[in-house]
Amino acid sequence: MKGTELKQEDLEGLFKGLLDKKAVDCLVLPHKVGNNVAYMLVKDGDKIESPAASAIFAPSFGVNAANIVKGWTIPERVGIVAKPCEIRAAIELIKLKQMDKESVLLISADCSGAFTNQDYADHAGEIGDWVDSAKINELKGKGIAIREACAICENRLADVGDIIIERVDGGKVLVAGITDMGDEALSSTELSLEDKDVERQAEKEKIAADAKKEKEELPKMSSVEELEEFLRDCIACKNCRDMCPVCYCKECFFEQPLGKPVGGDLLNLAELRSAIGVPTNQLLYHLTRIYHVCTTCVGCGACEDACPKDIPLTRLYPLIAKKVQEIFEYVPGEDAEEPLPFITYEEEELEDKLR
Amino acid sequence: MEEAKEGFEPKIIGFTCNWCTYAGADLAGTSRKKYPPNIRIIRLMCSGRLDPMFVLKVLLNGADGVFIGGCHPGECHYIKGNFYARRRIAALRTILKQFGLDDRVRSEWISASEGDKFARVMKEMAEDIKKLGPNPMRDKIL
Amino acid sequence: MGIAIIGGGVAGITAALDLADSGFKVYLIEKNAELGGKMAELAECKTGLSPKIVEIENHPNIELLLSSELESLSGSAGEFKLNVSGNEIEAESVVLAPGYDVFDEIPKSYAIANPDVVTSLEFEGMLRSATASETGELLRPSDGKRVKKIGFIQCIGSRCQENEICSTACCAYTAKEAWEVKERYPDMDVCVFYMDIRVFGKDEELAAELKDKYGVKYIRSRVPEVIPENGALSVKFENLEKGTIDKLDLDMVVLAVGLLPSKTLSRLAEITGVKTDKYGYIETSITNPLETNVEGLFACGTATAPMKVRESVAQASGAALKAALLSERTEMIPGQEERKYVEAGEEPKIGVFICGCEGEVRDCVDIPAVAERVSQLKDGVFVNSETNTMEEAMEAIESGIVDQGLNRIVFAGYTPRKYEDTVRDRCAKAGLNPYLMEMVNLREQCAWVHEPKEATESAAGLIAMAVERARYLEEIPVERYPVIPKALVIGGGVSGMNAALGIADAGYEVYLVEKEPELGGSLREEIGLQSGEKSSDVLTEFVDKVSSNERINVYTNAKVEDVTGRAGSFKAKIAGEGANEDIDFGACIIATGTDESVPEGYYGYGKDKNVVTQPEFGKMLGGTLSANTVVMIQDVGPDGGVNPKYGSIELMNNVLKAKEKNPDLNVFVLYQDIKTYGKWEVLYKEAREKGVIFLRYDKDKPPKYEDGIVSVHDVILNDEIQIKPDLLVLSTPAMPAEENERLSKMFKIPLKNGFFLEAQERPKMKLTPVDTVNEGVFICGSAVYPALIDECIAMSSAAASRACVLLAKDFLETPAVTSVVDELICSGCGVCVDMCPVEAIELTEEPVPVVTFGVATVIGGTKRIAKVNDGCMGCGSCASYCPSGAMSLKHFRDKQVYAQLDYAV
Amino acid sequence: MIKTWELDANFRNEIMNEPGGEHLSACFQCSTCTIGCPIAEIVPSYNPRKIIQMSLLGMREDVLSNPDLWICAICQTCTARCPQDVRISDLLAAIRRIAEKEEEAGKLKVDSVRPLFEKAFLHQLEKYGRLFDMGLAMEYYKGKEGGSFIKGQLAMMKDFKDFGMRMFKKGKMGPKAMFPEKVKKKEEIEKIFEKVGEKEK
Repeated sequence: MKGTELKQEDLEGLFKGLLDKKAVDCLVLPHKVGNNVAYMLVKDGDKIESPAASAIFAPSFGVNAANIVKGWTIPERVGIVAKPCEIRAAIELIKLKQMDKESVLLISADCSGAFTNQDYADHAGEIGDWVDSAKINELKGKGIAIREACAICENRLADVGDIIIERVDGGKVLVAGITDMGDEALSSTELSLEDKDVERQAEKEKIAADAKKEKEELPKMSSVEELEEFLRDCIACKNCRDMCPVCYCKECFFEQPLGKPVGGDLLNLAELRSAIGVPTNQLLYHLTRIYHVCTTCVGCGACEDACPKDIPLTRLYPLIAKKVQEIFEYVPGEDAEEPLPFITYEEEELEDKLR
Repeated sequence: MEEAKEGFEPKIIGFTCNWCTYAGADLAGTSRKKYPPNIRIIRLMCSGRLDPMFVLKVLLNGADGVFIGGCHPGECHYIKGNFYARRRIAALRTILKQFGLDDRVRSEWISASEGDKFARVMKEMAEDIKKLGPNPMRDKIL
Repeated sequence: MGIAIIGGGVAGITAALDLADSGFKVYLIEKNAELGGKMAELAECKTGLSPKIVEIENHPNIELLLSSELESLSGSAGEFKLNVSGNEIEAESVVLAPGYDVFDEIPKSYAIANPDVVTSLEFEGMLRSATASETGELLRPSDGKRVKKIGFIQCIGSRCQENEICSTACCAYTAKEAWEVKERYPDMDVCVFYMDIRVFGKDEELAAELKDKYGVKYIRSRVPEVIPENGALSVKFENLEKGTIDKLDLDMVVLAVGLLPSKTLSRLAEITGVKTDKYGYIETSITNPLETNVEGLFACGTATAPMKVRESVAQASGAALKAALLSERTEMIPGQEERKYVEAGEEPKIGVFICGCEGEVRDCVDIPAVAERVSQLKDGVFVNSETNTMEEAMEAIESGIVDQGLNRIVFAGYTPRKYEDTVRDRCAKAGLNPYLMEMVNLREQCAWVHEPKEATESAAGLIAMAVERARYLEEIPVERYPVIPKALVIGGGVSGMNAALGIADAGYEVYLVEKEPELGGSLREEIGLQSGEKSSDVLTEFVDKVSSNERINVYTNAKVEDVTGRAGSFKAKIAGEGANEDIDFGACIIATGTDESVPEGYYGYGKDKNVVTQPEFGKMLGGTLSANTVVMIQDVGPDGGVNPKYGSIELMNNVLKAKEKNPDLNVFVLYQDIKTYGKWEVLYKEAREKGVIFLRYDKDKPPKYEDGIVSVHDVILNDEIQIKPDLLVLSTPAMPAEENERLSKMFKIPLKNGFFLEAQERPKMKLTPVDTVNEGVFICGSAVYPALIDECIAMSSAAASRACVLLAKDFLETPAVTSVVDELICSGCGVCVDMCPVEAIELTEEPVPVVTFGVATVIGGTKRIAKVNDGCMGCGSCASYCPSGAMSLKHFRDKQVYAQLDYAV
Repeated sequence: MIKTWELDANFRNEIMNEPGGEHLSACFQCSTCTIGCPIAEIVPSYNPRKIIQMSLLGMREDVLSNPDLWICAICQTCTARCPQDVRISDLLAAIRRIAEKEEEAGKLKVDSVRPLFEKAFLHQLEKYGRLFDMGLAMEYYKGKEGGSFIKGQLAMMKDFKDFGMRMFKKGKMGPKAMFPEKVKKKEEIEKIFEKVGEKEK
């Protein structure tokens, strides 16, 4: 790993350099909007806000950045600076050809776990630009909790994409390329790079252990009736789908006649089953959606944030997807070259999972 | 496992591939192997055509069990359709497990010469599902 | 004129269909009242055979003479006159396929009078009735108690004084029966008493599985007697490990009886003048395995030697090809006429035809009750429940389409697996698109497996589902394309050359492509064949014939690349030194053969010059042999190959030649199983008589070779034996041709252990030994499994025959059940592309036009959409992945399946 | 451990040249002979097919000095059943003959009374054309006791004290058995013995 240690305030220079030296044609970058954080798409390096670090590390989650560039199969190169889960989603989208490997430069930055935009805006002062685990617990005591998706996230540290930005002690960051593309991009900025090897295994394990504990504590469903109850308030607005970075269909099955019966079809259905609930198909919709994203779900929790009825969808999507990913020993977003579980197989496997 | 529910006759939907399991069912027939009448077979060309949505749909429709049959791994008429199917089914059952529905889905590799195995699996499945009782979604308004 | 086939067993049936399907007039003569021969006595086999029998019965080009026997034959090739039970038949050529009879002089010591001792054929019957019984249990004939311990005794009437040779098929059929028993009754104790396990290819895996996975005890002892005592059947065997005679009490004993030439064969030989060998089989040679001594008379199947179904079928196809060369094609080829379809219209008019299936359904299912329920289905359907036979039903359907204007047909009765094509064909004849028909399997899925009340209920349910599905069926255009009357043969060994000659002689142009600079393959190695012929003489004859045949274009130093297209219309490129040609062809035969196996590192091979392989030893026999003591070890590495079927035969052949050169030569053969199947058993005997010493070793204690001394643990003496050989000869596995991997991908044919896999419509039964999953591509010879020259020739003739059946057609229809893309919905993720097993989906990329809004110009980017090409086989894997449903499989579209699902519960 | 280079590769030919031994090489070690053998059931070490395997290998000494060689009861079950027509009982007789010759040549000590018995048996046949039980017994016991008639008689009396009386009582060995009885055309029998004698040489 080739990288360099910078002061946090030098990050703006780095991003500017990437734009100026044409390592990227534009950058998707978080910036501060009032009390909160949002993404902007920057063409001109001079427009990069300072201090960039406070926005990059800010524990706030609005939209998943991968969702912004989803479907951008353009020849120009976009740089994306985002949290690891967002970069992972982008990598899954590369596998799904919703963006091209060559036209995105993925930069992941350490994440401490995040609050919803709303929570962050309300408590920005208290939360600040970074939370460590002590702070998280302290805030939790005050009823300000990080998102469930973040609490159960095992991969908060930047380790995916082309370039990683790690927070190191003393107000510094470590910037390093982890792919050829990342290395090239960094070199073009004329930073002096040297071999860096930072051992964060222990830290990673701790995060994973904590996340697992949190996961255990989440309430679980054990029957389809409980699922029904869980989804009682669902209005089938499908916001969860729209905000999901890895839901990539041009036209969702549930917008098509078979998935969204109207008129005569609805009457036919009602005749067949005497009565049907309205809106129709919520259960089928959610179960199908879990299946559709079960290998690619990066656990970002965007679905839950998007739900207007405050259904804790993290317990449905990331939690179950993780179980599926475990049987395939697959971690989404690790490597753009790794095949998706459904297009590969081993001659002998999974026989115990079939009956 | 609790005892079979009195008088409950489960409805089982079977998806079978044309080349192996459907032929295995035919062989069960030609060799007059009796098995419980709970199954309704839907013929697909390959277990690879089994869209897990079919299973979800039919479970939500109230089917008490879903059977999926394909060629033995390595013997697929379409070379690897059943390898993909196996991954899909494994994923699907992992999801269903969270809602206690996985025991209602069973898949088996049954070749054209395994008429007996087909009949045996049908028997076992009917018994297992009788013990599970009716699908809770059976009389739900969806 | 036409071709007469004598014998209506599996071989006769196969030959008849190959010939009739390519436009020859066929007379099929069977002495019994029914077709099927011995094979029809086996429950499972009959299922596989019955559609073929139906096909024969309805084939316009086949004249069936049942309960008929050949009484006289006169004339000569091209103008035979046959008297068949009083009927005069004229034929240009005759195929003899009289089959076999079972060994029936079982010694009294086997207590054959005891009801619990049965022959394997009787046991098949028992299994069948056990299946049909209430409990499904296997019951002891004597007292009706459940069988808990069963023993199979092999080699009854084989490899003995009464029948010197090995019956070849018994090891495999015993394994199959043992497997079936274990599969059904996992708790039953099963043991098999055997001498050598003579199974090959896939059966070898089965036998290994039986031992390892199913816990079948394979006990190496030729059991001479069965002793009924105290209500059990006692069987003694030698326990070599303990050095004792052990006794096993069994509930039942199955005697695996051997095969003998058909009892009718001697008379047939008398009438036809065909020579038989000393065992009573029709005499053929290993370079002409299908020809008899009488020109125009061909032989196949178990009339020439004991063999399994797979080999019989291959020989039958091969004999058909040979017979065809002497005959004129006089008949129409079925299914070649142009069809016109009426517009089906959007509004479904559904007709449900419930057939009584000659009582087979009617006797169990209450058809009127079902008809009543079906007629109450939504929107009204037309129901006909009057018909009782296939033919009546077909007529009713035709009239329903023509007279009543029905445009969706649901046919309930027989299984679609066997009759769908027939019914579709009749619909098409009546002018209805054949994909607007749906079948319901009332016989196999209701009547035969359920009690009447339940069967009726199930039938009504299944028909309702089918009716719902039928509402959504779509017309699928049936397109025809011309067949290119040329063939490509890959591999210029004996199989390839023989296949090329067969096709060329039948009148089609052939491209023969060989990767080496010369034709010949393994025959180029100078060896003496088992028949005494020299390989070079055989080779020269083949090469001369090939090079002088003007229909064969030979390409050496060449490879086939870039294959596209489908059966009847392929394209490829022949590339190589001096060759660069695009070719079109209708059929392809893969005959790649094997590669040399180099057991590097095994017993010092490669370092010690006194360690050679069996083929190398064979070549050494051309010169002088200086060794005094030779040790041969069977079943030596390297990994990655398979044990060739000819392994033991090659060894015996070499041993005998060596002993001829040097009668004092000491030869020790270290083996696990001697597999001199069929008539080759005599080589084994000859070798023993010549003084060759055979030492059997355990798989777990392989022989060692150190400091010039071979040590082996002999299981019979239970002692270590040391030998100082001058020469160590290793029998190694045969390695698949390196090319196979590439060809497998290009032609989309799966490999098993590096060898091509035949189409597995019925995996445990080989009725299509040279066909593959890719229609129009055939495999033969050692590309399938390493076999002797006679088998290679028979198989390659069979492949040529199958190719000719295809090439004889003028047109073929494009496959209808294929995937299609809804381009508006496709998001271009390309998962389907990666998933497709036959690379039939491509991702097209188009630039998206640049859009300008306001001041900014947005660069368009790329639009990706999946496209399905001609190669699609219709498995539907892509459609099941596609989350948006942009990809769907015609005839199995989501809405069609959903319709069934909605009515299923 | 068996070292093949120390064995006698010609042993098999020696056996095959002996009457009855011709079919030795046909054996394919199927175990039929051993399984059906009533002697093998009583004497576990006795195993015809092992003797054949050793003979084929050329383990001359081991075979010839093997005491099991002498216990075959010639019930012919093995011969009747052998799928390769090895004629095992004849074969064993052939091997025994070789052993006897070896003994005659002083190269081997046969640890069995069987040659004595067989010799006495044949001798009686040659003499009377049929079996003379008492003569056989007397000759056999004499041979058994090293040629001493007296010792032989004593030994015989000892063995027969109970057994002989029992047979006598049951009429199995009547007064007739005490005296030899000749057949009519004794000269024919003599001719047979002459012919065999020539062949043996």
